[in-house]
Amino acid sequence: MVDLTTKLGTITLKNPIMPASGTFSEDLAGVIDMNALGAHVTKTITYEKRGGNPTPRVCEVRGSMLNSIGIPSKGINHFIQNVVPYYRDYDVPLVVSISAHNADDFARICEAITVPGVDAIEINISCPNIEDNGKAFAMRPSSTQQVMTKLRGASDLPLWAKLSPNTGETVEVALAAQEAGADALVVSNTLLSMAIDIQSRKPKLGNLMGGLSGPSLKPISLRMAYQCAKVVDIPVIGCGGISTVEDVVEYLIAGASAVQVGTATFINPTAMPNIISGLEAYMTKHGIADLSELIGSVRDDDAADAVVFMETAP
Amino acid sequence: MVDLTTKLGTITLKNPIMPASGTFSEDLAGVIDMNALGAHVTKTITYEKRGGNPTPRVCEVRGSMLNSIGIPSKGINHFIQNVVPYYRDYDVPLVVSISAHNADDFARICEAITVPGVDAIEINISCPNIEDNGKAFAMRPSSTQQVMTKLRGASDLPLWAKLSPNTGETVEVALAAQEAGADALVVSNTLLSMAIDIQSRKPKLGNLMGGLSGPSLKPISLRMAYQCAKVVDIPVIGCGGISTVEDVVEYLIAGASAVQVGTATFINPTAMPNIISGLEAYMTKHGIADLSELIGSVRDDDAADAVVFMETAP
Amino acid sequence: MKQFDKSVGVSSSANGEAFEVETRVKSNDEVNGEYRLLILDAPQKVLDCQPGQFFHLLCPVTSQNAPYLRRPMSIYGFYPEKSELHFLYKVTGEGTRALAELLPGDTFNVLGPLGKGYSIRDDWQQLLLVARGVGLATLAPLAQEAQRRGRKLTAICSARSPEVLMSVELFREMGAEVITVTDAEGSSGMENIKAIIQDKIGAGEVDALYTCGSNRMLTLLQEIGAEHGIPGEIALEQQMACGLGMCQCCVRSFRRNNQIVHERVCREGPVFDMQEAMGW
Amino acid sequence: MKQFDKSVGVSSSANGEAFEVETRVKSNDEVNGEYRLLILDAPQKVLDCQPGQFFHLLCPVTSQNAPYLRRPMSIYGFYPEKSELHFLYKVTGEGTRALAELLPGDTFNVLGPLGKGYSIRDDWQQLLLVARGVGLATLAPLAQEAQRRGRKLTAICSARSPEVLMSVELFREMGAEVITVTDAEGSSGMENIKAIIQDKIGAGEVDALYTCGSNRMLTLLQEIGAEHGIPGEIALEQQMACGLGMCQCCVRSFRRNNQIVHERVCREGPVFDMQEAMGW
Ligand SMILES: Cc1cc2nc3c(=O)[nH]c(=O)nc-3n(C[C@H](O)[C@H](O)[C@H](O)COP(=O)(O)OP(=O)(O)OC[C@H]3O[C@@H](n4cnc5c(N)ncnc54)[C@H](O)[C@@H]3O)c2cc1C
Ligand SMILES: Cc1cc2nc3c(=O)[nH]c(=O)nc-3n(C[C@H](O)[C@H](O)[C@H](O)COP(=O)(O)OP(=O)(O)OC[C@H]3O[C@@H](n4cnc5c(N)ncnc54)[C@H](O)[C@@H]3O)c2cc1C
Ligand SMILES: Cc1cc2nc3c(=O)[nH]c(=O)nc-3n(C[C@H](O)[C@H](O)[C@H](O)COP(=O)(O)O)c2cc1C
Ligand SMILES: Cc1cc2nc3c(=O)[nH]c(=O)nc-3n(C[C@H](O)[C@H](O)[C@H](O)COP(=O)(O)O)c2cc1C
Ligand code: FES
Ligand code: FES
Repeated sequence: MVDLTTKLGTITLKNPIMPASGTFSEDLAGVIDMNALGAHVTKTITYEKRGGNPTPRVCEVRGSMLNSIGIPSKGINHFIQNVVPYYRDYDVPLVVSISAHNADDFARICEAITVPGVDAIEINISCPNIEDNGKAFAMRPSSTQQVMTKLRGASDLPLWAKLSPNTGETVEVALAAQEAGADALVVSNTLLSMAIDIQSRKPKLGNLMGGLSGPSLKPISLRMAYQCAKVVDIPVIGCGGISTVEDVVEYLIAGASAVQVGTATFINPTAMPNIISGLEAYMTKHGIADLSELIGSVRDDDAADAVVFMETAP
Repeated sequence: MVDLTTKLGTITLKNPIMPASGTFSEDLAGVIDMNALGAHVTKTITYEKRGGNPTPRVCEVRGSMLNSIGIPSKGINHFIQNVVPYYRDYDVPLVVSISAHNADDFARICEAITVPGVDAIEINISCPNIEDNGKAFAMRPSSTQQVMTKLRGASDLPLWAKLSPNTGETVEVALAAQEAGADALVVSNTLLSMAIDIQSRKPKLGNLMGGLSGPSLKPISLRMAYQCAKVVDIPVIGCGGISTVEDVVEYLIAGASAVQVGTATFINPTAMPNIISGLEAYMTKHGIADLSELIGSVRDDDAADAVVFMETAP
Repeated sequence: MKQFDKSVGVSSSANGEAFEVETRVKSNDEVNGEYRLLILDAPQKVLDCQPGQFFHLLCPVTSQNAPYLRRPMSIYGFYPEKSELHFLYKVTGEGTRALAELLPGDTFNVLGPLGKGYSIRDDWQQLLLVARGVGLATLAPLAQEAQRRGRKLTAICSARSPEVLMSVELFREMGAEVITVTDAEGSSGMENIKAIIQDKIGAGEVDALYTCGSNRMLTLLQEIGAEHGIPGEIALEQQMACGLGMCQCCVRSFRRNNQIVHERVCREGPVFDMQEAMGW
Repeated sequence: MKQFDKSVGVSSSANGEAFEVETRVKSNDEVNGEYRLLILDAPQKVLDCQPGQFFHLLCPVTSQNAPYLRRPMSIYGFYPEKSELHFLYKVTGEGTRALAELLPGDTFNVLGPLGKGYSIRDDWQQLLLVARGVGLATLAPLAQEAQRRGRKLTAICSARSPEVLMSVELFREMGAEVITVTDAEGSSGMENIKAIIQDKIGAGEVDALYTCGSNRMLTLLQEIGAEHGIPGEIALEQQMACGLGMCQCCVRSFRRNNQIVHERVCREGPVFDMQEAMGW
């Protein structure tokens, strides 16, 4: 028997697989066993009701997708009254993703969502679809530190800061989030992108630009997860382009303690439960008893010259 | 007859298709007609001889590739004596890509490479493989402005600044480059990424991290090309993930005046000549007489709600 | 704690549960120059469908076509007794081109049945539908259901020319009265369709109106419906990613209680109240 | 101005020119449990090859496998008279798995011939090669060339067990003396191979040594070569992107004039001087 549990600070997950915010909802219960998941992570909400962006809100690019959903939100009251109770019926930690336009509003929703039934709060400081031109708090260490400090004062629940790939300062932002009291980092959100329909010459997204997710994002967010895990002491949760057991193992080796699966669920709604059983099979096959044997085990001190010669292969 | 010529400041290209630095060399003359290209762009060189990074220097990721070639360089003298004369035999503008570790060294090579036979200088301030941890000048507007100002003083040749996707400040960097006297922007270089071999647990690149290129990069650099073309008055040269005529048209519509083809040439060495004839055919078919009818023609004022109803389709 | 009883096998797929299943292609033939009919051998559990529901199809990746997202397709026919699931589709882009490459014997992953189908209220005894192009695919199962429930159905089928009129036989077999209108014959204009419908209404032969897709048809039927107080339903389309209600990409606007609300085509739809639907 | 005369069709592909061409699969069969032989119908212009050269193969994208970069493969055989190009490959990863899916009649894009092959100097009358696994693929055409030039060839073929020994017949047909060594029989150890070669050298039967691939074999042959003053060549492998010399990813280190130099396996190689090659 292999041990799939993983510890994220004070929370222990029965396995390292959870959905990515915005790619999961109660609706998935019609297709999979929700109890199989390591955690439940809900779509980002804002304090107020919000409408979201104009349609079309998604489009396809080679082997991946763009979205400009934005954050349509029924507001915090609706969420606390209807959504939180729904998840209470499952034996799975509930992680609520929140967003706001400024630090004060962020603190307000953070405090308000600190209610029984919520196990951790994911801080979406990285949505490319909510701020002007894709700007987000997580693009700079200073704005990250500022907002995370405010949030730290607003709740005792574990705070997971969700980072952005739209920055040249991944390491600095990660350190700033840790410094300000984040309990974990989610790495990462989508990358600002664009596609144009050459027939109509219109952008394929109603909001012109949107976030890239799916397989194309993987090498980028894997690199970020690796960079973050190298410098911070808090757990890193990998996210970006995961669709197979091998992808999960790669993130764990890079230093992630758990992962989030997003777009893959759109392609195969059964992706997460399949990955969980596949991960167990993988570990059994390779004699790995415990996730800790994988997490952060990257051999980055002797990477060079790894070509295997066919002729010497068995 | 359609007109494929495009103007990049004082230089007129016979067509908008040129290779991306580092994915092209004299060796391609063994496979294609080099005279067919809009320009010749050489691999980045440094003033001194340099060795490049440890192997493995490339790896494959889903539908794209990573590289950590670095800038192996035989030095400027070898280049001026052997490479520049080689290209003089072609009726195609020669663009030489240069790099250096600091502004002074950059100015030195810029001045030294201002020789007959060179038609423009591409300033590689964006290589994720040369600086520490993938840092590059083009990640910040201030460092971009500083180095480009120095370079402007060092040569009268057109200077093309090659931008980086490893930044959250694309627009600011583009403006800084223009401000400092860049004659065109090349958008963009590769994006810092990583891949790990889960069997050996070693990074797939000897240098641990490297740059993502190929189709996965396209939505990202297309977005950057669009953002840049919106704010600058100098020409934008699109680069990233181009492998088909449709990709080229998409970049032109987004605002690029020309494009560079990189990784696609590795997959199909005949990609560039094929795209050139394909572009001509596309324009003929769609009654587009002139590239200017495409360049920057994106209809970004009315993008929303573009779904075509099957039922009303002809 | 909630129990997951999918394995028990008693769940009905028309009750809000959907399944990701592998099916096998029985045939995939051209219907006329523009449309293809895909017939799948599908497991029973996905064959408990409502007319107007759809499946989300994982189109194959080939060397020519590499679709990534699933593609939504209306159920053109579901036959539990033969274990068959039918789709009628038009080849338009990468996904449907890949679909067209499917060969008999290939396995094919589908997700469904999804969404909320057409309703036939008890007092809707005489139904009238207007369909054009692949709109037929969406409306065909409604005819079957109408027959099953012993309702009278009139189908106005529109097409470019008589040659490409589809499913006329299918509708007739289901006992429907079929009226064909075509561009070629100059009979498919909105004015003529309006006249035909108003004749029927005048004769007291219409309790409910059904259609799908086009803006012009929506406007026409809304007008007629409002004028004569006849209810109706329309199936709408929208770009989809998840097909299950999770991603919120597929919203459309509706007028309800003097407010504009957004609903998900994949979950609250694809079938909506005709009067609430908004043009676009 | 340089003229591009590819169209004239007089260029020889062994002269540094390479072609991206579509070929047609004639067969693609298993050779033994581990290797497959791919036979292509290829245009004449790519069939003017040197032993040791390689092609860069665009492996097909299928629903199971989606290789992106090309894959380098040694020419196992080239037969202009039959318009045939042969590759012997081992299925290891995504690219070769995709290769294994090719069916007779499929079109298949190849780029080549590429690189610098083995040389046979005029004074190299008696050749000895040591090959194991797919190393045979690389060395087989050398036997053919040796026969064409009337040189004597000894081939030491190594394998895990006698059953998986390949190409022994092929070498014999080319008039080579074949010595087989296997792990199963305990005869494939470096010491034994060394003894065999030194016997041959003692009998004055070796003017040049050839091999490819492994580090251990390189070390052994370097040692023997240095001791007896016998020159040799080795074909090396390295990860490749362009295959043409443009990207500089495929470099290896060589000792030359007391310096360490980097050369591109795809352009200056894949065949290099045995003594200059460095272990890794
Ligand atoms: C509920 C529903 C039922 C449908 N039923 C049918 C049917 O029975 N037969 C049929 O032929 N078509 C039907 N369609 C339309 C069908 O989904 C599109 O034709 C198909 O997705 C086009 O994919 P493509 O890759 O060939 O085209 P592309 O234009 O290349 O598609 C690009 C993207 O746009 C999306 N897209 C394009 N057109 C539409 C559209 N009209 N609606 C929603 N998304 C679209 C695609 O799914 C894909 O993500 C239905 C659509 C919906 C929403
Ligand atoms: C000049 C040359 C000649 C070769 N000749 C043969 C031959 O005749 N028969 C044969 O079976 N194999 C040969 N090889 C090795 C062959 O190229 C690899 O086995 C093949 O690329 C593996 O691809 P894959 O996708 O199946 O494996 P993966 O391991 O999934 O490949 C991943 C990546 O690594 C590269 N790679 C993996 N192994 C090697 C290797 N040994 N050398 C270079 N790149 C590698 C692949 O090209 C690909 O880019 C040769 C290699 C070179 C350089
Ligand atoms: C349709 C869609 C909606 C998303 N909405 C949110 C969101 O509300 N909040 C958030 O933090 N991330 C959101 N994301 C980003 C995902 O949580 C995830 O970070 C990203 O998709 C990368 O993972 P993937 O490649 O596995 O999809 C969304 C992604 C998609 C595709
Ligand atoms: C192998 C390789 C080497 C590269 N070397 C350089 C370089 O020396 N200088 C540079 O500015 N860009 C270099 N690039 C980046 C390309 O010029 C180009 O910006 C990038 O690959 C994106 O384009 P593509 O997706 O079409 O390949 C290199 C890219 C690759 C793949
Ligand atoms: S397609 Fe995802 S909510 Fe409708
Ligand atoms: S593979 Fe590109 S230089 Fe050798």
